Amino acid sequence: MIDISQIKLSNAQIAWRAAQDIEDGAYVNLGIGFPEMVAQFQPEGKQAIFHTENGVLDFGKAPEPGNEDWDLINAGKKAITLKPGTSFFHHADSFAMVRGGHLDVAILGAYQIAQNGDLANWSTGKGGIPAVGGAMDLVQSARRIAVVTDHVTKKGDPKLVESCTMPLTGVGCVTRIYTSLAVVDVAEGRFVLREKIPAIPMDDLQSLTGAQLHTDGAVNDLVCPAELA
Amino acid sequence: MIDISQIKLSNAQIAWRAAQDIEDGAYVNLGIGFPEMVAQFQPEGKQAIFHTENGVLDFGKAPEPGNEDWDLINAGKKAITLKPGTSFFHHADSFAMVRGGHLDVAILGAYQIAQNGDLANWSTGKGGIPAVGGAMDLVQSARRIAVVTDHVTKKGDPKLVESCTMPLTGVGCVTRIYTSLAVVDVAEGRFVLREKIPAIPMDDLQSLTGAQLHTDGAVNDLVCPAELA
Amino acid sequence: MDKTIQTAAEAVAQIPDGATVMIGGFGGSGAPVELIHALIDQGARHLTVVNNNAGNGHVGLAALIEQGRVDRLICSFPRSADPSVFVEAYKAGRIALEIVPQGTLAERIRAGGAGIPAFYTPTAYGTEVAEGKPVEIFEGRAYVQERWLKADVALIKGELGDSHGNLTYRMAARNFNPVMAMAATTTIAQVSRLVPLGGIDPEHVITPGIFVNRLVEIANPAQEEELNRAEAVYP
Amino acid sequence: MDKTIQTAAEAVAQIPDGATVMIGGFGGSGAPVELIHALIDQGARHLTVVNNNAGNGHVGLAALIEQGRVDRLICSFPRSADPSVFVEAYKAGRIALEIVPQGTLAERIRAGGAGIPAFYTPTAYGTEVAEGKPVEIFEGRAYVQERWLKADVALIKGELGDSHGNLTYRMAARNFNPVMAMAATTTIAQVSRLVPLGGIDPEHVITPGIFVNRLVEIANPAQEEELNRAEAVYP
Repeated sequence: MIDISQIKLSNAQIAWRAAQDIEDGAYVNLGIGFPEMVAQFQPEGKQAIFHTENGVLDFGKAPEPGNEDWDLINAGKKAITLKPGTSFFHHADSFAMVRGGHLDVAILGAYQIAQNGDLANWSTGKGGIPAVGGAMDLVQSARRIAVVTDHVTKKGDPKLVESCTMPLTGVGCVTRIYTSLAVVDVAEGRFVLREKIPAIPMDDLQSLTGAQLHTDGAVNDLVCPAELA
Repeated sequence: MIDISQIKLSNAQIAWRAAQDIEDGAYVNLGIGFPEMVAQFQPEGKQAIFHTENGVLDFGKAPEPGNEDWDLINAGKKAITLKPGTSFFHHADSFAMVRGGHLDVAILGAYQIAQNGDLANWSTGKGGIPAVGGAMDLVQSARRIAVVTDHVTKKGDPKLVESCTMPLTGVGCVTRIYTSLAVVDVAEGRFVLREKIPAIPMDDLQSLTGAQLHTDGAVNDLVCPAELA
Repeated sequence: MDKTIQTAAEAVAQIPDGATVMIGGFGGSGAPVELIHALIDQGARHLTVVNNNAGNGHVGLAALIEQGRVDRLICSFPRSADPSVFVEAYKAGRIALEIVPQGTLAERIRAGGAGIPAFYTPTAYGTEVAEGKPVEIFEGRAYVQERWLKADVALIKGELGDSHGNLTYRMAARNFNPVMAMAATTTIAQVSRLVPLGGIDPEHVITPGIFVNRLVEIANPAQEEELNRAEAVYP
Repeated sequence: MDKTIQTAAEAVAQIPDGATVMIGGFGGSGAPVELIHALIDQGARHLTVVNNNAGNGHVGLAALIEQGRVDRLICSFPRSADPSVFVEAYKAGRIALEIVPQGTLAERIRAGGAGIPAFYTPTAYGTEVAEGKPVEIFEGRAYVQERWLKADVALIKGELGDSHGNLTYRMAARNFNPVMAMAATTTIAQVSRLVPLGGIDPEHVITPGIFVNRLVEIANPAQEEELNRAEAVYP
């Protein structure tokens, strides 16, 4: 088995790859933490409009340190900025946007994704304090639900699995997974491999995946900017 | 039987009497037509705040003819005016105020009121085109539902009845009835007479009422300003 | 991204026969008269229209009905100063009518926009309007289950609009417009004035652009009430 | 009619032991810190608190929990930069926790304010959060029935307020405040600035006064984030 630590994509590269699929004019919600990084890589000429569930649409980047206004934050409680087009609204209206299917894409992290699209990303199920936030709302309602994640856990266990063993965030919701090794779609209850990094042999990728990887047409090379590695 | 056409209260007098019961600071919705007249008689020193279901709270009187702005109207499509404190909101928020129990009083007209508080005021049930507007929302939700009405129909039939024969607007909703002859409460499934005009004998009032009029303590004289007659 | 369209005709060009069309307004206030007239010119037929009322006189929604283009109307109050167009169509059996209490209509539309397929309301319990609908008891009180209402298209009227579709409204002309904007697959807004992006204070946006697909500037829009006082007829 | 109160202490004086208290804010933004601190001083115990989070550091909601005054917390996300107060109370069994998905929490509160005793949502279907809740199928998709959420008291933070209780908010500090204002028997608002009646444009009112019972001006209100960066502790 190849040592993936040397070849796998960085988080920035995964985020970059996810950003390439965001359509011009798309309304997008990015989960707290790693998924927020996607906003940095929106391609030139394609404008995405970002929604944060605490009631801001079409906001700008983080302010310079020292210029934070703590009444102007995103769902991760990080400071953001205004830009022309920004609007504010209350929480019920914000989740009307979510639940009503008005978001084109939501991008989240994951503990596990099952081949039927089930997602587990809110609780490891091992005790501790549960905290769900807006994830359960987002995953059932945005038009596309994408996941950005390492292909395997820190221990090396597959995150793409036949069925989730951890508590679910949503059922049958994930449509595409951007991992540190591959781009995988969920289609009709199966994982369909769309892209993989050239350095990993197919057999190794399969052995790092907890369910059958199907193909449907070509598997393209997953190539991301090297400077993001 | 006494000829009530000579002694009954005018609509202005009925509206005046209803206005005397509106508490200082009350939020009030007045039905289209006759009930709108109640706003003219709010007693000095007691401030009522009027709600109109098309999305305006705390509005002012009708403008002078010629000064109408047809984007500033009430539920009866009559022109109203701004005053300090006015606010605008959309229809779902407006009926959140109604349904959520935030109105203190709604005052409506009636075809029939039953002794259990059932109200019929939206359809005669005789064909024609049904039109319910906001009445069904208002009668189920405001804290007090008052009716202003002639005591009998134009044909002389009772409007206060044992049970409504016309299509219902709401069940068990009316709390007080201001008629051209009396003030009647609905309490525990019975009509309780609170006030009557001095000129009508008790027996005649009962014979003009389609269900038993009970008493519970004194029946006071119903006296309204003569200049409103 | 620029959602602005040059003319009302282009804005409504894609509306197909058989579409369900929500039309904002309460009586004439907030009614998108120019968009309705553009829809009349455009020719789509067999429409289902959702509006609080049923038109007045011979312009706007009344004119759309008069042209025989509305098969079915969902409304709360099909009365007005001059409802003759609707009354005639209804009595002749040319138009079907679903009466919905006004607050239930507003909430069903909001539910459509907010992804709530059904909710319970005390409104209309025990009346013929609730016949056949599920009833459930919560904390000793009976409530009627109502379903969401969605549309293919919403035609709405705003005051200011920017290229991302952020909108404000003018006074009581707000009414059903913001909730209808949420509940349609395609929301088309006419605005009295297009402003540059950033021209609306973020605190004052009533309809965020996410709910608006296309918008067209109609400066000095017609006010239905004034058209009717002038006895206007469209087309 | 004048709903203004002179001090935060007077504004919260009537809150009884055992009350259910909604507290606005998302993290520190929009949190009515001075009202919460007044509630700490006031002494009410055995509270049920509804808030998106579970407090941060040793001020605001965290301080209320630290004083042992909250028996039960209904929230979506009991995490923060420093959640130690809540974590300790929870692990010691001193506070009960009901986790509600954030959108469901907002909608349950709105439903409480809007007179909707129950509604259906796709959120949480098939997860442990929905266990035991009624499920219904609409148009082939499964939805969970959720119930309204109401409170005895809401403590909220606005920006401008007038004597009738009309309110505006400041940027993302709006969050849960307007819906909580609707859902409580008594809504108490702190505002950064009281303005004369008419001082808020009718188009810009976010919470109409009908939803507000009392309001108190707290000029230059504390920002929870800044208090925590300064490692403040209350009392």
